[in-house]
Amino acid sequence: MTQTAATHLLELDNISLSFKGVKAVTGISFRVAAGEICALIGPNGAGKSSLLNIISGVYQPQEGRIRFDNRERRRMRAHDVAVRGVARTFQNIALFKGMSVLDNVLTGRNLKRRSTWIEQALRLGRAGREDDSQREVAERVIAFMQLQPWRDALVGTLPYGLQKRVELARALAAEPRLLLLDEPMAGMNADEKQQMSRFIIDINRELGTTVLLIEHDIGVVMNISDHVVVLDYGRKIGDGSPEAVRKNPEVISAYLGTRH
Amino acid sequence: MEFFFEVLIGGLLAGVMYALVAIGFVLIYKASGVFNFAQGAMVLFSALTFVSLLERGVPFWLAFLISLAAMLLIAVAVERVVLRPLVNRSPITLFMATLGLSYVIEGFAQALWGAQVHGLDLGISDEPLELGGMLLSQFDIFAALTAASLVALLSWLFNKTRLGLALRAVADDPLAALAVGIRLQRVWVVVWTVAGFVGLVAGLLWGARLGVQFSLSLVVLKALPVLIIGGFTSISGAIIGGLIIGASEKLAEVYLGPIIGSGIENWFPYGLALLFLLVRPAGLFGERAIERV
Amino acid sequence: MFYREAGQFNTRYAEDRRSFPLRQDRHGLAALLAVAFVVVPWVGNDYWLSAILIPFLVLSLAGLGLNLLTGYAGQLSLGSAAFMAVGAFATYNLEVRVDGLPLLISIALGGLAAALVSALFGLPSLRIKGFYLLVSTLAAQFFVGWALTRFGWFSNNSASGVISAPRLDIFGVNLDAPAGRYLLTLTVVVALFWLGKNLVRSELGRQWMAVRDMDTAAAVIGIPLAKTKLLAFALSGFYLGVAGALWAFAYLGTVEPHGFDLNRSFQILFIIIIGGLGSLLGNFLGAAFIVLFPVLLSNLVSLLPGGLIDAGQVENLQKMFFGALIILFLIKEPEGLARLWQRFRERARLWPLRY
Amino acid sequence: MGTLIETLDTLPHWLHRQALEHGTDVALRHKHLGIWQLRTWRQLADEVQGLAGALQARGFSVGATLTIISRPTPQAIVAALAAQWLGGTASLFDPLDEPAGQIDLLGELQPDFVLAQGHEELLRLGAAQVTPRVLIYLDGRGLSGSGPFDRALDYATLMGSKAFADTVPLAHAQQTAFVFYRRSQQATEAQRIRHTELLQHGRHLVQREGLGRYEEALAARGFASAGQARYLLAPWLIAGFRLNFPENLATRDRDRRELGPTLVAGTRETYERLHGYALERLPPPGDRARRLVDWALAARPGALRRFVGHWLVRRPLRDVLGFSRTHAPLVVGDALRPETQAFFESVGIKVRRWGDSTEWEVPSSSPAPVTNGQDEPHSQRVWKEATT
Repeated sequence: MTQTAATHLLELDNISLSFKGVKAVTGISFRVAAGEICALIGPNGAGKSSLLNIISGVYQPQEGRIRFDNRERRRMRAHDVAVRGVARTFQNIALFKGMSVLDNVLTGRNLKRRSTWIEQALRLGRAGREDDSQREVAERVIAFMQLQPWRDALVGTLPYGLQKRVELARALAAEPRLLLLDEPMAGMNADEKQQMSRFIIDINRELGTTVLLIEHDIGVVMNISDHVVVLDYGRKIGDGSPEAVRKNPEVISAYLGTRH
Repeated sequence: MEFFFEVLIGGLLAGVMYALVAIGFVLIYKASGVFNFAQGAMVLFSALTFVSLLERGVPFWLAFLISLAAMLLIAVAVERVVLRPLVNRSPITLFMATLGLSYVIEGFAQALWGAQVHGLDLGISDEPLELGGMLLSQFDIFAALTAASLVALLSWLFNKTRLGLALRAVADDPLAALAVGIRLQRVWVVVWTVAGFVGLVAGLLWGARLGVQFSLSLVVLKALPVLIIGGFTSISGAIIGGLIIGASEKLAEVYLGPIIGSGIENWFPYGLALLFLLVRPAGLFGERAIERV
Repeated sequence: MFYREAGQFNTRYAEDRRSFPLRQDRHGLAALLAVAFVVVPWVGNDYWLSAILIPFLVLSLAGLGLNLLTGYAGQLSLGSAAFMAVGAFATYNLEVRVDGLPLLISIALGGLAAALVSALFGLPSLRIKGFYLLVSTLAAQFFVGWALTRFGWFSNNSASGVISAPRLDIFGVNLDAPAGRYLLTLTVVVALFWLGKNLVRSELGRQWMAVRDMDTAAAVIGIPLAKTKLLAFALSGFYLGVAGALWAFAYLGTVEPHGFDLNRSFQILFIIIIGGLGSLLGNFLGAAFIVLFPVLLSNLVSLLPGGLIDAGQVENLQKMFFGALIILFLIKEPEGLARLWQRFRERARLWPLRY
Repeated sequence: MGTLIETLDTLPHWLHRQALEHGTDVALRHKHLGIWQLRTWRQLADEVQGLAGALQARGFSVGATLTIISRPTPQAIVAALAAQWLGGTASLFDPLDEPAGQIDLLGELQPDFVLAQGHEELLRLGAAQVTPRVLIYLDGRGLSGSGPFDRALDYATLMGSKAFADTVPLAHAQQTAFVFYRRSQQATEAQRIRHTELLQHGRHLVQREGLGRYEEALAARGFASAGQARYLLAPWLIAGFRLNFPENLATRDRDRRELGPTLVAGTRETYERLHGYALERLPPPGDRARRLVDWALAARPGALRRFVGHWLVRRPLRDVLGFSRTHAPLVVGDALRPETQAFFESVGIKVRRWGDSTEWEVPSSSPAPVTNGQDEPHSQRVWKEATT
């Protein structure tokens, strides 16, 4: 276990979750290696989002163990998960609509703050210096995601594609070790998808962030991911390299067959 | 011991009144997801209209019908002026709107009928009745019976009629309801009218008790804890909640009052409701939604 | 079009963070403060000072208190008046029972007491949301009112819980005259708004708005919901408490618990709805409206030919008008008067271009 | 001082002097990470020497050419000056030019020393099958893992290695400072500009426009053109004012307004874009507000109209366009279209033209006018066979 632990950032062991008796996921186990882009695919209602919610601590699994960065957990609140270095985006954008792009990105940094609210309110000591340093990091994220023109715009007023990008920026601002993306390209046109996959690849390559993403567009998935896990009706039916998965007959029948 | 039961029964009967007001809430909340703070104002307005008509020599039933018509008008107006423009806004916004609405209705009621207290006699004598060695007010019993029949009527309305079907459809899933061609607006108007009707009945019973006056609109403040305990979406919950509140506040007044001080009944229900919330956030009968993200 | 922005650029983040990045705004504010502090006390007559300006300032402060909780942190409350009452009575008791405690200190401590009570009634917000929270705040409203009348100790055993202002002395200067009370109020209000501005622009402010806009996401990015909400309640309570103390002593002079009943809470809620949720300026606009509108209305009525509307009806008219106005604002301009001003300002900055 | 003048006949010498005499004054500003980041003349000179050192160490010598494919950035300026510092030539390419032609050009030229902005530009080099001896990039975004560029050097790391060049510039007056290339149907045209020529035009502009140390100039676009070299870079080094770079193309209009440049040395495109920008954003024709605007902007207004118009329309309009501090609005190269010229004049901005347009149009055009008739010709063209 130790030598896999070294290479695997995230390990799910026999995870099960059900709402009011309805099973969302049953006995899912897989591993995400450090530094890879892992795609989680499957038909609607396959339990992908539930799984992401479990990993990010929004839901608590009834069974199973999650091992992140060699620390095992059964139950953990969203906050603790964030502290451990997991950030995510949501299927239907969960931005803070009443705030500017910059402020949204800054909230992504909240765990890096050290000064107390009193220091900030009275503008004492380190608060100011900290504001500077946090702002600079936020600005770097904004530059990385090429959002400068919209820095001061209220996110509520931005077009869908941009909001998706801002949400990714907010997650990125936390300097996560594991980044969970729930359908980052849903409802985007070809160019936007192209651009978004570019961003995801850059995040993975330039910043060395491990990425676990849910995506429906098989083309995109096969292009950008090193590793694909296929779910169907809450069960894992495929796990391996894109090529291997593409050949897996069960996957073809259950997923590709139904969708293409 | 008998004293205890008298207090208890008295409380329960008072609770019936709360329940009546709460039912109005539940109807509107189910149908339009609006937490209608103006329910109290509607009680006041309907009762005030009714008595004022009586005082002007209008026969009982006619006055009743006219008041009902007035409530229908209010329902139509509310749907046009408040609900429609605010459709799919946040519940909090809608709540604050009904807060404004209650001001309008109260102001209007008093501007129209004046602010003085009107006595109301429904012709039910209020001399106590001896039942199993306990003294019970006839009026309270009458009130209880009225409430019971009202509830029966409502449950028939909602379980047996097409309207009821539509209402439940809307309550479950407004979009789907729209899809199958249910006219939301119409349902809303009907529901607000029915709520107005319930309010009228409640108003008359209260009014006959305490006189028809501004304080009627304050029963809304009692209805809130009732709803918390019974759940926002369940009529039977509203009734049971009402009974619990009524009974407990009376008992508390009688037994706790001497210890921590009298007059606790205007905050005790809230304390109780809070306790409930911490134990059972969705109330006794309300269903809790799973948060989707 | 009054702006001349060319050449106003920032080379440090600190400059970019200033509350008023534009020079013209800073000058305008300075001028306004100068007028408020120097000119008004001289020219203002007693009626304007003590019947209009002082309540306006105090209500603005109370509005800010509720706005922090409702407008920024998104927690609806109907208990504002209760926390004002706590502030007022706590200050009163400190003044009465502790000898030689400076007025400002006892006001601050009064605010602190209100903060504690507010945080206490905020505890349920950790488990419940939305309307359910109304129960908690209404409980505060009724319980506090009851306790203050019920137990004579709070009002130093005065009849029916009436308390009256101590001598308003600061550094030996007596402030009982209208001008003095006005200056006291103004100073406190200005100081607390400065603090408030810092608060809502600080990390805490962002966390409040995050919780308001999307609490699940807030939790997922590591914002501690419990702490954030409780701080919102506490700070809101502090502001309301101080406002309550000023209301009692700088404005009314004597006050009883009923002075802080549910209607007061509604009044403050209306201030922020009309003025603008989540805006600092909005509190002033809303308060100004609430204070001036009745005066205006009664004057208008008196202009009408006698007997057309009798005095008794004016109150009802007022009520209906306020109610209608609330609905109107919620429909047409949910962000209140502040948003109108903001839009005008944006247009002015871009004029004659449209965007 | 008098002795200095003799040696002050190249751009690098002027840079050197500014650094010596006004080391702590602001030379460059760049809107980056949300604020305007400063470079003093001292820092600028050091950076130039640093890069020059790095280039020298990699075999860049007198007479060599450094090809710069970049949007206007401080680094691009530094690179140009560094090349000239070593007695070399800077050849500027604008990444916004259409790729195909640029790729052909690069393919023909096969430059030895290249500084490219980033991934995009490197891809163009790849497409042109250019294999430079030294290849430097500014922005490493997206390069990791992509094979062909593993030899490319990161500008930042390059500056990290403190290999300073000689502290005095090797450039001399008759060397070519800049070379620009463009393709016309049948041929590739080159245009070489010597230091003397640049400085002459620069000085001329500085005198005529009375430019001082406190001008603010914005270098937004049209960077890779001789006009900019003559009428922006040279004057900047001579007068020692401040050159400012917007955050990026999308934000340049906001940035211009923030900055409020006092000197605008734009091309025809610059002004016509601005004109369009204003027209598009003004109230729609027929609108009441629009009538007010038109009324105020009418030619030859009376006293009242001038006063009211100034406060209600002209002043604010000038401000939103970022011209309220501008006293030297210049168009370099082609003249403005009459309506554009008229528009700016109606707002109170009298755009003055510099540089003879014929110089840019046809290959056989005469050079720009000069104050004294020495060292003709200023620019000669080198013809190459088109290889298409």
